[in-house]
Amino acid sequence: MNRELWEGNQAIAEAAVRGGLEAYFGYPITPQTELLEYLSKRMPELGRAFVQAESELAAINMVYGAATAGARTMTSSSSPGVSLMQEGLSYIAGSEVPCVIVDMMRGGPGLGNISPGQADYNQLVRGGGHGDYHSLVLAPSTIQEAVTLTYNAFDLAEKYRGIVVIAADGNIGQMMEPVVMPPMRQIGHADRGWELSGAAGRPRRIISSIGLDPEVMERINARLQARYREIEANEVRFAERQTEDADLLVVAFGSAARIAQTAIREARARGIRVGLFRPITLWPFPYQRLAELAQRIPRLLVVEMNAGQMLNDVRLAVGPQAVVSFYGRTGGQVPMPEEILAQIGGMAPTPSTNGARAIALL
Amino acid sequence: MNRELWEGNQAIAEAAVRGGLEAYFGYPITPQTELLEYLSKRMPELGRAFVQAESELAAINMVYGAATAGARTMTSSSSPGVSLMQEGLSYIAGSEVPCVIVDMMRGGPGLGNISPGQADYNQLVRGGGHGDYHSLVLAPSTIQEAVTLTYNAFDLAEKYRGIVVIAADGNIGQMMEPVVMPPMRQIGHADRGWELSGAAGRPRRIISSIGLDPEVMERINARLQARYREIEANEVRFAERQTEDADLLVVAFGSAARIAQTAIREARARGIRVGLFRPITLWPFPYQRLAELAQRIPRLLVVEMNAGQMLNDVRLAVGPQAVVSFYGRTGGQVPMPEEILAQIGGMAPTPSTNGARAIALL
Amino acid sequence: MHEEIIIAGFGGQGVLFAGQLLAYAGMNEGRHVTWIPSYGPEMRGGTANCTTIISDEEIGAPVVRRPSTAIVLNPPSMDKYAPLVKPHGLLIVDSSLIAQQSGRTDIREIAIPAKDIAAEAGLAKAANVVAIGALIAATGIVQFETVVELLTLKFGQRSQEILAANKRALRLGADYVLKLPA
Amino acid sequence: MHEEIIIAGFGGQGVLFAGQLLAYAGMNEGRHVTWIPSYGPEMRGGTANCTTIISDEEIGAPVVRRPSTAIVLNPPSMDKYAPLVKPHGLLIVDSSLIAQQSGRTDIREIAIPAKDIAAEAGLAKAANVVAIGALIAATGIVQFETVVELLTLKFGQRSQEILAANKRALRLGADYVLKLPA
Amino acid sequence: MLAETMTVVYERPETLLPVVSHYCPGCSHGIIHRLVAEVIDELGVREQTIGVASVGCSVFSYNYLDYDFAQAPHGRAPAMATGIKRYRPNHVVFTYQGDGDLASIGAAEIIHAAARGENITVIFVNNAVFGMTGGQMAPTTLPHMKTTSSPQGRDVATMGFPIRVSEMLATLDGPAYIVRRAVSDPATINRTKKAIRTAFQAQLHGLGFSMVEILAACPINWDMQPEDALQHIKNAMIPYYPLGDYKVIDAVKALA
Amino acid sequence: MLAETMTVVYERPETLLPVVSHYCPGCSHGIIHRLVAEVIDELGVREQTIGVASVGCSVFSYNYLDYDFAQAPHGRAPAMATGIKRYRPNHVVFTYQGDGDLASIGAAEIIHAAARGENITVIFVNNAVFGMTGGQMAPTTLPHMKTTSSPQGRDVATMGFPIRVSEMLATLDGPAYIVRRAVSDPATINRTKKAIRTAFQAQLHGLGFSMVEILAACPINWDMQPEDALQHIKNAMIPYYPLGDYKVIDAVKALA
Amino acid sequence: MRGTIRIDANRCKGCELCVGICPKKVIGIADTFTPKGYRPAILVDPDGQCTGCLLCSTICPDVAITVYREAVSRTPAQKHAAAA
Amino acid sequence: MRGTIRIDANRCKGCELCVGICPKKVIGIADTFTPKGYRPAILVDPDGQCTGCLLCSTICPDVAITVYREAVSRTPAQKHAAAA
Ligand SMILES: Cc1ncc(C[n+]2csc(CCOP(=O)(O)OP(=O)(O)O)c2C)c(N)n1
Ligand SMILES: Cc1ncc(C[n+]2csc(CCOP(=O)(O)OP(=O)(O)O)c2C)c(N)n1
Ligand code: SF4
Ligand code: SF4
Ligand code: SF4
Ligand code: SF4
Ligand code: SF4
Ligand code: SF4
Ligand SMILES: [Mg+2]
Ligand SMILES: [Mg+2]
Repeated sequence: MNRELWEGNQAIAEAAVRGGLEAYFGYPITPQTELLEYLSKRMPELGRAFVQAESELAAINMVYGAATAGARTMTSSSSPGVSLMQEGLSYIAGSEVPCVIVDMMRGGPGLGNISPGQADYNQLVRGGGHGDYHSLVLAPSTIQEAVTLTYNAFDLAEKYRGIVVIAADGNIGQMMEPVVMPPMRQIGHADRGWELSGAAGRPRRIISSIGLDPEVMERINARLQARYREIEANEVRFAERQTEDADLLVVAFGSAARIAQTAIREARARGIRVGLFRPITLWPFPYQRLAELAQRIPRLLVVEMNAGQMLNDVRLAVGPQAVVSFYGRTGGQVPMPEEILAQIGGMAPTPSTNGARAIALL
Repeated sequence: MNRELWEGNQAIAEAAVRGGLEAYFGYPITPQTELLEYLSKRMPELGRAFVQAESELAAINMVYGAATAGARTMTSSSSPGVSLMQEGLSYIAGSEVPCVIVDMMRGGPGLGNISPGQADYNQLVRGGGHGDYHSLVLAPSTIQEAVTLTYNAFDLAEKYRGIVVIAADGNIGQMMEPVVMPPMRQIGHADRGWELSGAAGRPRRIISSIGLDPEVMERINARLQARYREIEANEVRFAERQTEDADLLVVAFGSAARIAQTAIREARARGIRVGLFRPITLWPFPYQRLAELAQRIPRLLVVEMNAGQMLNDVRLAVGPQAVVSFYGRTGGQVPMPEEILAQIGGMAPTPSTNGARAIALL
Repeated sequence: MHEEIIIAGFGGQGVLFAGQLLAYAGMNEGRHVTWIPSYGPEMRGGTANCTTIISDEEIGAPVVRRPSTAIVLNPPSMDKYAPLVKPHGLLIVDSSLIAQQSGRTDIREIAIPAKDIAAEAGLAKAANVVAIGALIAATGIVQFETVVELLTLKFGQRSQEILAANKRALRLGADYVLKLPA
Repeated sequence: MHEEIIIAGFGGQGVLFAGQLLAYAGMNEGRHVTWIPSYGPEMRGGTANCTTIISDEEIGAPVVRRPSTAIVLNPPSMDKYAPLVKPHGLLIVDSSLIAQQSGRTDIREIAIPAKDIAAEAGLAKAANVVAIGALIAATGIVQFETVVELLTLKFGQRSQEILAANKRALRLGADYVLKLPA
Repeated sequence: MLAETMTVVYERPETLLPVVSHYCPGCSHGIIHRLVAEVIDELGVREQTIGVASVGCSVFSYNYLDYDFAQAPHGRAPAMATGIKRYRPNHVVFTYQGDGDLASIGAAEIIHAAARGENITVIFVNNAVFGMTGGQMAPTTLPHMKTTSSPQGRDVATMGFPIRVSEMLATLDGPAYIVRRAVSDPATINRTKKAIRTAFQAQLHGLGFSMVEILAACPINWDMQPEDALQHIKNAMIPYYPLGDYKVIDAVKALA
Repeated sequence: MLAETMTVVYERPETLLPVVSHYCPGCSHGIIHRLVAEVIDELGVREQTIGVASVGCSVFSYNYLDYDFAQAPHGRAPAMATGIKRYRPNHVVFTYQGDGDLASIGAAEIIHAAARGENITVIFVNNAVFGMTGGQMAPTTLPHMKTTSSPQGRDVATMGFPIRVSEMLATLDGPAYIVRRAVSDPATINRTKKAIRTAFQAQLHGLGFSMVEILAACPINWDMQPEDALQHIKNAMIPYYPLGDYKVIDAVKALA
Repeated sequence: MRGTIRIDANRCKGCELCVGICPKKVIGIADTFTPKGYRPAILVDPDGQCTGCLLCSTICPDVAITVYREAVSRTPAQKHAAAA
Repeated sequence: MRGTIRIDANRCKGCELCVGICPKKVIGIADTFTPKGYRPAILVDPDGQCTGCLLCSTICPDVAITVYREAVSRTPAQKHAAAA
């Protein structure tokens, strides 16, 4: 086991390279820039494609292009840059080509700041772009996990011919942790039956998201939806900690979850039995497992670095019989373990309705 | 009462003009183009600003600029164009300036087609852009209603210093109906205390969405969230039809709702007691009223021109004790009254869970 | 009363205008009306059609799958819409351009050489107006005079000649139907 | 063992490197470690700080509000972090640049003229390494030798001179603390 | 009439699919499609060609040109082509873009593809109008021209001046070949074909970015008979957009 | 040392706020801010000026320049300025943009503002690098220059060639005034100030789009001492980006 | 030189560009309609005046015209060159 | 001409551009630190060599330098012109 200390951004970049990344296109933005910088050196070294695009718009469309040509391709950005990619993402989804997007979320809205945030949840999970589509959204909470998820993201993207998002934040992107890097994969692959490689010895192929006839477009949508149901059936991922005996369940993802873990340890030290439920796939959301848990543990504290975005999904999962509290920090503020601990301590079993949210905003 | 036959796009444009529109910026896209074309003649006639921007990105940022300068300003587009506006919208929200956006939704994802759709629901309601923000989203189902909502949209935008979206589709945009136009408003207004008008006799003003210090950014977010709570308290709008005696509730918005209305009439003619609940504000969503209704009428059929986007909000409102069915057409397909009628007829009281959706996709 | 009329033909045959004419007439007679176009994938030269609904009640769906009346001005539209007309409905066919017949026995079918009649009226382009004349004569859906007023409003200022030709076209269309054996 | 160390100073004083050095050392000794930087609004010349956590357990939050140890290399950092050190914690202050004292009695405070010592070691920039030497001597959080190895890895190939100066700095920092009255 | 002794001297090129196009009567897109197909056929590179269609009337160019094809978001074809070409450097990659697409919303992408010297070929159809959406003003619309979004004619004081894309891109160091041609009569059409061939040859030789701007007619939105529209290209467009070679690097000249 | 008989011959301009900037030592942004403030002061238009800050190191220019200010999304300052100017045509509206902002992500917006002849003034600070994000390659980065995203130096074969923005925009009919200046020594600084003044005067006279491109130093990301950085402007940048007047319409010439 | 043309009426859209360009004025417009509703161009060349000059096929936007000439033996390459 | 300058040590960032540019070489760098941590420039002009030539204030990126000259009566406009 060869543990090395890696910065998150660089670790994700290297994991992508080892996972078979053949073409990267990106544009600098904090706190993701180190990822691009790393690849600006690494990709040419390996003879693979790297372009610093003129913008995120161009980057996502270069990705779109490379994806149609059959490449394992990726871009990375942070919140405002991801907003600029929404049209391109909708096209990519509509034309069913695979790609990987890394979003190192930061504080918003607007220009906001470069501190860690999780307020792209809705944008990534509910579809920031137009039309009915989903991306498979993976939220790592350690660098090791980010590495593993990124390494395998290309397979997922290809399996479902769609978008896989690694949703992390500046905490994950800029911190360093020990990592065991997976081995380098061979690149190059057989023709997959849809990629544009020149119509040699076969009828030409067209990759397009147009269905001018609504009947045709509806068929495309039906195919997409069927695939999404498949993903929902196969790919739901989550992690649980100390839920067996818990009286209270903290629900959090990504770096908020690891911070919550510290609070939970402290709470347990004080005799409060708290467990952690951490969705790893934000879409598909682990509704079912969370619903099961909520049957047994009907008091939940949702902790997010936003004003309550995953909260909706938690509510959808657990229904109104559970007491759901929310603790959110916004605009790049990171919730501290002590704050979460205070919330855990102070959680009274008062019911909360679906209509009105209990948002603690400092 | 002076009824005139108006095309939806032109009617909305004229309503905006009469409501005080001072500066319009847009880019052609079907099925919205007639709105821009109408204003290309009308605005200069009145000595008001009109610019055909080089793109939707430029258009939304021209709107952003005009808004900072204190103008009543608007842009209009359709789904892919709205995707391109997400960064700008997040900035506008973050810097708390008012504006109005018209989205004539079409079939997607990707380039899709120019037929009517409702698949921008999530993009508009859950935030297509990064960060925690909301737009006030109004969904008219007749041209008269579109006129009235547009006419008053500027007041709402200014009252809450934020974005108001008129969410319609090609049905509304391209059909003609009799309309009574509201009177022309005076334009010009007193200094509102925040607009950029030159620092004459006062300290200079800055309009920015930056809060590099997360504490500052969190305060901005807290202010935004407080305002959103205010909007939720004041501005929820919906329409009900024949809900008093209904056994079954159809929930639909915009043009899907008016189509459903035909089906309901037919169903009633056959002795099935069906009512209609039509959210007019998609955000804030009328959770409370729908929850009340669902207590009495626990069988609901959600009809949308998408794969089930408002459906989530309906589920959040009614909880798992209600039976919620869904009928959606996607990709620019318009559900026909007969189809909805068939759904109404065939609605068996089997429970549907939150995790799995019952989506009828043709 | 609740009538749903689909008018269909090539782009350039004035089907959209014909539908609007009906909608205006209905509105001016105090009814609820809607009009909605639908374009094919082609910019120009493709098929175009529109739906006009005139009703005593508030109108829900502005689109219909099966109209109570269809006016078809070219062969592809005939193929598409003839089978869709509701039983007991009406199908008006420009027989100058469409040779075939629907073969349906559960509807009323009026074959009228609209294009030829329009030429006779002095404006070959006014086949659409001929068809509206026929529709009015066959159904009384709106008053003849209401439509004449609208034509006057529309063309009166531009050209008396065109106006006169349109009025003639309307009249001849109506007459053709009135003279048909009942 | 669970230590949270914040190192803070001006950009360019090598605070980030010092934090990484600790993290590497912790990792090489088989511990869980995290390192995370935080930048001020300024590109350069502003303040910079980082947090290194070394623990026997899996690490949750990589950020802390109240560290168990703070190493401060400039006056603004002293102002900011001295009050935040946990009771019974440790505060290491570069007294070459910081005149004041924290005034706290519930923590251990080590004032060390790190910059001057670094100059003495032959590398004025190595005040950060002096501070790490002091930290090791005061806490034993990592082995002195582990850090020497890391310095060798880092500078060994580039310049024997710089490596030697850094080793001296580390040693002198440790010695200074060891010689303090306990 | 067709005597036994006659042979075909012109027929539809092989890679132009035998389908009826959706274009309006007299639309120049048809001519330009044909020229592209003829060049690809003559160069014998059909099997290594990948086209990128843009958003505009030519969005369906992939229905007519028999190559592998991708369809790009409005304005982004050069970015997509970049992605394709970087992954498949030995393929022949071209974009087919209108003036709204290339010069309005896609201005940044074309400039940067050109500046990078991206080894792709751009077929740029400048018909001075947004054709597909019904004839709105484009960045290329001539001063005073009436369009559906400049109903009083393009007033340069408020709506700005037309952009001469070839001249603009020729200021960059990246491009290898930038010329402006027209399809207003058989002579200009034949010259356009030559330019398209040179552009593709430049790409095949790895010489970098090549673009042929083609002044084209949109009779429908210009509200002109097809023949008058071709006249309009000559009388109104060419004076504002002079035909010519704006950038031809020596290596491209050497190809001839 | 300050004798009674002495008078101030230079002091901080009034509308440059008396705060310490966040810029690095030797950063040219400071000089350029000062020049803008001096010109606005001298023209006496502070109370009708609205600035638009962009995204880059100068994102906080509004903290230093004492005018009403908006802050634009990355690259979109010219669009925002258009919105402001169209609504307030009698105000003096300017953008302050870096080369990453203006020439990379914002290429379309600057071209179209220029093509429209938008009556705004653009202060374009070209330091050949993305300063704020830590020194990545910009479209303006010189060939072979090492940056954090071109670690082996800018290889024009794969990363393209620098864009000469002034030359490119000068091909358009819209602009009234486009010049390139530098701030490499007191003489060039003084000439830059004159150009900034002319640009604002052009706007005040309603003559249309004006832009001053200013070659500037980013000592930190160039990894140079401030003095060497100024030398680098002279020795490396000016040869690639010649100083000069790229477009000066007659009406602007007449202002002088 | 003697030539002739064949116009594919399914493709022709009746734009009349060939009609105008033909130096021999041997192209006219038919009275019939194409399936798309256009009146197609037709060759009206009773006297065999067509020279196979390629002008009509060059201008035709719908590539509806095939051009023939009195046989002169030529290689396919030459055939292409002639079209260029 | 005789002049002098005043350097605002709070603003100076020690970039040394003024040091290099001064034709009289009367600007040096102090041993002290500014609140921001820089070593500021200082005037070291015991012999009063400064001419008030404005070069230092023109090059200073942080506008930290005020320049004075032996009084010659001038209008504010002239004062501005001198700075330009
Ligand atoms: C993002 C986006 N904005 C706008 C449109 C609508 N749109 C489609 S084609 C077009 C203009 C095309 O004009 P041009 O490129 O000149 O092509 P032409 O039709 O003239 O050949 C526009 C604005 C779109 N599809 N997507
Ligand atoms: C949409 C978006 N993309 C990327 C960024 C990150 N970003 C901030 S500044 C900058 C580059 C600025 O460079 P330049 O304009 O040259 O200004 P300088 O800092 O050099 O003065 C970038 C890419 C952003 N804020 N928003
Ligand atoms: S609208 Fe214009 S460009 Fe489009 S197909 Fe018709 S003629 Fe051609
Ligand atoms: S990074 Fe460069 S441009 Fe930014 S403040 Fe520092 S020197 Fe100036
Ligand atoms: S080939 Fe020449 S002569 Fe023959 S029909 Fe065509 S244009 Fe006329
Ligand atoms: S040019 Fe072609 S399409 Fe036009 S009329 Fe002649 S044959 Fe028909
Ligand atoms: S004014 Fe001139 S002489 Fe005096 S210090 Fe400044 S540069 Fe030197
Ligand atoms: S130029 Fe200005 S900032 Fe630089 S050292 Fe001199 S006074 Fe200080
Ligand atoms: Mg065009
Ligand atoms: Mg820069």
